Amino acid sequence: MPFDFEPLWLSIELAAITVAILLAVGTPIAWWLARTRSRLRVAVEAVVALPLVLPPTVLGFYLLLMLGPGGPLGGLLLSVTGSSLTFSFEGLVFASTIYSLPFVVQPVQGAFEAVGRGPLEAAFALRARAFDAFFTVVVPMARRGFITGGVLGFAHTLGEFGVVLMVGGNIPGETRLISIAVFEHVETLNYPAAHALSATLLGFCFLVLLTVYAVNRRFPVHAGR
Amino acid sequence: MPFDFEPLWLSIELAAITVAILLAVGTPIAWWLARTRSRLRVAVEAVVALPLVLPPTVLGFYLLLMLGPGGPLGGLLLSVTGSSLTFSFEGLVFASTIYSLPFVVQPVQGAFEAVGRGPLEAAFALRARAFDAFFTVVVPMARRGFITGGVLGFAHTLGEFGVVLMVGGNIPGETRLISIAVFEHVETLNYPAAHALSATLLGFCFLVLLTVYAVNRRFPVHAGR
Amino acid sequence: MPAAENPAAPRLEANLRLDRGDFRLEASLDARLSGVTAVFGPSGCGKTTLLRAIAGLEREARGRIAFDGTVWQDDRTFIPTRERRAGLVFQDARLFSHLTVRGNILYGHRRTPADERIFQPETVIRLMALEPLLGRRVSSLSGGERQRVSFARAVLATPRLLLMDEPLASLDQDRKEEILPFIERLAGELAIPTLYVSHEIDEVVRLASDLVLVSDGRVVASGPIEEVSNRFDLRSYAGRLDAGSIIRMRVAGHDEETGITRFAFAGGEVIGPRVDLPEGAAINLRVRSRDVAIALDRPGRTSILNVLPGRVVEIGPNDGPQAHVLLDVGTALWARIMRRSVNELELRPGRPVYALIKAVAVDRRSLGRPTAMDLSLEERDAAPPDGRR
Amino acid sequence: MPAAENPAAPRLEANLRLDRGDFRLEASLDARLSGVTAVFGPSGCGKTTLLRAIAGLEREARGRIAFDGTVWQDDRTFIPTRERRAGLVFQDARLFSHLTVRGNILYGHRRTPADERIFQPETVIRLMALEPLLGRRVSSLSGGERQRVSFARAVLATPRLLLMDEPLASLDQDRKEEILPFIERLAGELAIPTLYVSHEIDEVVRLASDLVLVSDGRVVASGPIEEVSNRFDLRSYAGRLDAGSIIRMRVAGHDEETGITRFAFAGGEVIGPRVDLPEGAAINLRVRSRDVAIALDRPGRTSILNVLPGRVVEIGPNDGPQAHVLLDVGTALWARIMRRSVNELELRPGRPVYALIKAVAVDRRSLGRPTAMDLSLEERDAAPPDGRR
Amino acid sequence: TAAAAEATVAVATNFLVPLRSLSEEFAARTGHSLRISSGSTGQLYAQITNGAPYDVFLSADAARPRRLEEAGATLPGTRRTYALGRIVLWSAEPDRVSAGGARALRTLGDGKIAIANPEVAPYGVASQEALERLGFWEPFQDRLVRGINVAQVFQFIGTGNAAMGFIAMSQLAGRPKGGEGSIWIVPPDLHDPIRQDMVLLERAEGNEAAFAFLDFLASPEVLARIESFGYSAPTN
Ligand SMILES: Nc1ncnc2c1ncn2[C@@H]1O[C@H](COP(=O)(O)OP(=O)(O)OP(=O)(O)O)[C@@H](O)[C@H]1O
Ligand SMILES: Nc1ncnc2c1ncn2[C@@H]1O[C@H](COP(=O)(O)OP(=O)(O)OP(=O)(O)O)[C@@H](O)[C@H]1O
Ligand SMILES: [Mg+2]
Ligand SMILES: [Mg+2]
Repeated sequence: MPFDFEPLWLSIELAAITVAILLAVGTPIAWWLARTRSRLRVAVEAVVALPLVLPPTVLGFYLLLMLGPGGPLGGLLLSVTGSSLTFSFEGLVFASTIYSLPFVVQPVQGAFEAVGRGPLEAAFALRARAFDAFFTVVVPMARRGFITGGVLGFAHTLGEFGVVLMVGGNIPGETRLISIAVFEHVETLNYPAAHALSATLLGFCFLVLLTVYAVNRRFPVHAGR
Repeated sequence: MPFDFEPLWLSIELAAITVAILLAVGTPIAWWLARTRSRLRVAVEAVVALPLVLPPTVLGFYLLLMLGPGGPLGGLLLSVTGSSLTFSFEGLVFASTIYSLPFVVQPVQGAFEAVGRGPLEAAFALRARAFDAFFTVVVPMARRGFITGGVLGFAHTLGEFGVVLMVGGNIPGETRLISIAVFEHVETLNYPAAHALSATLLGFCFLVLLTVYAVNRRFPVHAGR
Repeated sequence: MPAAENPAAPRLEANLRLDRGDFRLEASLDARLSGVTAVFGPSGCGKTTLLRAIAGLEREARGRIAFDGTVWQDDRTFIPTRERRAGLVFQDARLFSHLTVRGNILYGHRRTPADERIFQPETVIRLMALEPLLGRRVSSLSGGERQRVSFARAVLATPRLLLMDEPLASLDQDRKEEILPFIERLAGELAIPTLYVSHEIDEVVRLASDLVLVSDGRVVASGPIEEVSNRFDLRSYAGRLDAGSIIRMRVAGHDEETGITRFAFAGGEVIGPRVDLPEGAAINLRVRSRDVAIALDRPGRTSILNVLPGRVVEIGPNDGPQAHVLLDVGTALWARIMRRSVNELELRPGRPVYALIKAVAVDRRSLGRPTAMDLSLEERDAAPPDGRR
Repeated sequence: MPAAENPAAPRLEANLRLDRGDFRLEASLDARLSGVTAVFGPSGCGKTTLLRAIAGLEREARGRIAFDGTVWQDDRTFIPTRERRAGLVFQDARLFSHLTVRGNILYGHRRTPADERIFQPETVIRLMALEPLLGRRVSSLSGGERQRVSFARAVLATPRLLLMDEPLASLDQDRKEEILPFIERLAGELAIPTLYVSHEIDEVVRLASDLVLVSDGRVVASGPIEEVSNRFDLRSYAGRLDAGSIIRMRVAGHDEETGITRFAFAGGEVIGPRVDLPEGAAINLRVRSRDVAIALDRPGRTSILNVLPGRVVEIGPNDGPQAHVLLDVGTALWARIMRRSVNELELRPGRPVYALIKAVAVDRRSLGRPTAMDLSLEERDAAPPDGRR
Repeated sequence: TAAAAEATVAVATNFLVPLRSLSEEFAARTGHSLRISSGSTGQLYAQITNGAPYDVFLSADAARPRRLEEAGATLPGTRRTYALGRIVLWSAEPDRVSAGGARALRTLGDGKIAIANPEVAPYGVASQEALERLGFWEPFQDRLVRGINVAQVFQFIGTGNAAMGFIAMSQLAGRPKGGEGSIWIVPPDLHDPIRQDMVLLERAEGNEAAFAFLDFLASPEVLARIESFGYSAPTN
């Protein structure tokens, strides 16, 4: 069998898109959690962490229920867009987003809390608008949290397998990810192929991580003294 | 079938022990990563994140290979202790520790970096020994990172099942965890039982998380102004 | 000219209330701000909180703030900080740790429309001696360097009101001497009114025309500095703040050889160390009351170069062993002497006396020596629309 | 007594070198430390770095440090900070944000063996007026409150050498007046030598017996403060540091009615504001050179209560329009007057003159007014072995 | 006779429910007891080759017990087929597939059809064969979703995400209301037999319970029970 790159690219695409969405969705949640004094905060924090607790296949099962044509979200989507999310790449993105949310929200929230209000106030006094100040001051100062969150989210999406199998249906070229391919090789006792794929995956991720950390290292956020 | 609490307790026990070990093992790693100027740092950071990338069952497979009587580590253990780690509770602990390591190391490292050297120096000047200063100053100030890491590690260990199924072998009373039990119920189409178990798991975790966050909230680490 | 007497100066009205645990800020202030208004009060009395509330950083503050005819805050309104254009120099610098010194300095400048900008970054950088630091990470700066960056950063955003919280606390005297005239000009000629928190009596007296006295969360007095600092009922608040007398004079002439400048005022002339001003220029001079001695006879050959004839106007109420004596020497002049001398010399209102002032004790009060600042004013009109590099 | 003259005082030898980007610390210091030694120099000259290196916080510093006979650091040795027992008051407070004020204050105290403790926490807390803050989170403290906590924290760890980096920068005058005598006693009677960084000339002059002048990473001079600050070759470094003359006197008597104390010294008596010391007590008085006027004739009826006959010893080299004149009035006394007066009065070495000093200008220099500190010393022996609550 | 013994049985998940129910009978009849571990066949195989403490292996296929035997990890002569799997075409909609065969499959339209992954699951292989023999394998390629096993296929269909699919008959048999929706039982000639084999592992040497269980599963009453769970009885 020639080495099949498609699942790898698909996985990388999924992980990249998921991380992008996670950062977009997780950042406001993390910001709210870091800033609010609402009593709801504690509950929301707990809810965000919950997807982690369910075994992936079980979470996948619930997502299947929710996203299916009979489910609350799936039914809505079906009537609006004509198709539900299951067995599609978009569905995988949705599922991965839910599943990896805590990995992004929590480190980012921690970083926001460490930054505190001070820099934001300084930026306001220097005429920055809220968004401007957020992106030019808070985000760069909380960079470590974004990197941690992004790395955990990315790696986890690459490695995740139970949920995506369930929601995606293992359709080659659409929802057949590298994690599923590796799993198949292991199941069918095709160990050499499994080793090769795993090594590729690990090597690729190692390089990505190495780059991320090396770049981060050149801009230490905090005073070393 | 009467509600079987054994897998739940076993899971909680596993998660608690794993988190304890993760904190014990992950803290020095995180500290080293946060402080070192070694070039190795970037590589170690990447390696720590790697277990995440492999699908759990595949990671489980590799752990099995490594820990089995024919594997490098398992063979060694066998000759020393008379038993390898696989298919035992201890093996699960080992596997979960490997698998959840990045969840603990990364947030804790981020928190250490945010604390910086200042407080440590102040403590030294106030006659604190290195360990004393670390535990009475650095650790409390990095508390948010420990909580994030502990919660992610705990929840993930509770929910994880690919690795533990592979390494543990689903032996009742020893390695049969709640995630595996839920998985089994789903696999055997026993949905009511799966729902009930999942709800129990979620409810329990929600309470745990709520408590953790509520307690944390009463001691905000950083100045709000 | 103290702001209170200047009807063109912008008016700041603040009626604020804020609770913070045991501490309550309940400040009422209605002042015309021109030049520097010092905010003075003991540690923990609420100065920082007051400034923050004025800047709009204390959302929980209740009450009303209006500045220069615009309501910044009342029951319904809350103008956010950036629109108040209140520049803040924080007590703890608060530099952006992810930016270099240059990035910090230009942060506000870049967000200021070109036509509102007053300074070229180069000017302020030169004045604050920040050139060698521009590319540095802020974490490597010393305490004083941080303060300078923080100050430059605030000024380059061209605020309408400058709120400074002990901006010079960790600067050495020489550096202060460079920066103080700059602050004076900001406030004076460029009409950027400034609220200035400081514990440094010298700084306060030198810079401020007006004074806001804060105690325990309340504004206990505000007004021209000489008035507030000499009000006997405020002694317990103003504490050791010895403003002395501020006297408006003209430069009457220089004696290059001896390095002396003669100043003319209603009551005659005074001699002091040379100032770099043309003849005829107006200047405020300060004479501290501790530096004024009183004699009944004109003294003979002494090094005391200023001997001003006049008479006693008033003798302050009992203030321990020392007495504050108000003299009229053509202008009002305060003297602080031992009460024993009051008795020995039989001082009482109306008594003719001589005021003795050493020439080295004559401080020019504003219009400091020429600095990079003078350049900046010339550049103002010639400034290109964008100061970015 | 300046440390340099006190052979029992511990000796600090430091020969340090440290590179930090463009900045190089290359400091050589060999001084006997007793009492307070001020570290003075412009912003960014390396004062903080020097203190940190002495405390053992700069691992990269090369060279040798020895204190009181113990080598703290050389090519082979590196004694860690805690064993040096160098107490640090950081420029930026560095309070432990997870602890309350009480937790911060007691942190070092709890780690100090009971038999080494000098103070009861209660004493220091009372002196710093920290009682109302004890239960508070440090994030809610004002700038000055932070400094007080930081100071109390360092002192309660009973250091052998106290390193203070602008510890009073954001404190108001009254609070300073409370704390300064405390620092004096720490350094003086309790023999905890102190290196004290400050930009406040008044503070430096008041507290310090010795002075270390730092410029651009190098120690350019060190020695007794009067000597260093009056060395004409150091004018460019010492800048506006006007130490004046420090004169050792005895309390000769009090005049309760007028609130005056008479002080006796070799040249006669001087009058100043009342001090709370018994007759016969020794005290250092400071007279700033700017407060000393010179007359050829004894003046008549004036408020200048101190007229000391003497003669001119020396006239300093040209220093702009002002001149420093050293007088002998039974003790050395510096006067700063206009050069013009030098000419007019035809002053030259040997000429008999009168020195005129206003009584209000006589500063007691050490041994401040009684504070909570006095209690602490009584408590010292009676202290229970453990101050925990 | 002999003292009660215990055997650890590793069972492919699709036979877990029948086994649980049979184990009670086994205990009642022989006095021995079973400890049951379940997992996917591939997983159990990997575990066994790495020293898992199982006595009996109930696989979902024939290949892996054979490979274990070839590797000498089993007790000789203990490998046999304990059940034959049956597949059914199932839809959650009433009547949709009752017509059976090509007519049923043609109603798929734009919907998805779910099968177990032929790469890993014997039931998936059978499903593929059935589709091929009915001539729908190629045309359905773009509408095919693959579950990791039949349990997942069941979920795809049960939740309405897939219009129909091939599941194991045993799945419907195990459910109290097995008749909901519509089914078509795929005739055995449309696919090769799904042989589920078992074998005693080396570790069972001398374990009376394991041998007793081997005999127990071959007894006619038990074979009848196995059929009632939705399998065919092995013919060997
Ligand atoms: N990484 C670096 N690169 C270049 N210069 C540095 C670096 N780190 C520190 N410095 C410089 O070292 C000098 C000494 O700093 P230090 O904090 O000791 O000064 P200081 O005398 O305490 O000043 P201040 O009175 O302002 O607190 C400063 O000029 C600072 O800019
Ligand atoms: N949460 C709180 N609970 C009780 N008191 C508080 C709280 N937060 C702030 N304070 C008090 O409010 C007072 C005002 O603080 P602020 O920072 O305005 O003082 P300040 O006048 O600027 O003092 P400094 O000169 O020392 O900086 C302080 O006494 C402070 O302790
Ligand atoms: Mg303040
Ligand atoms: Mg410093």
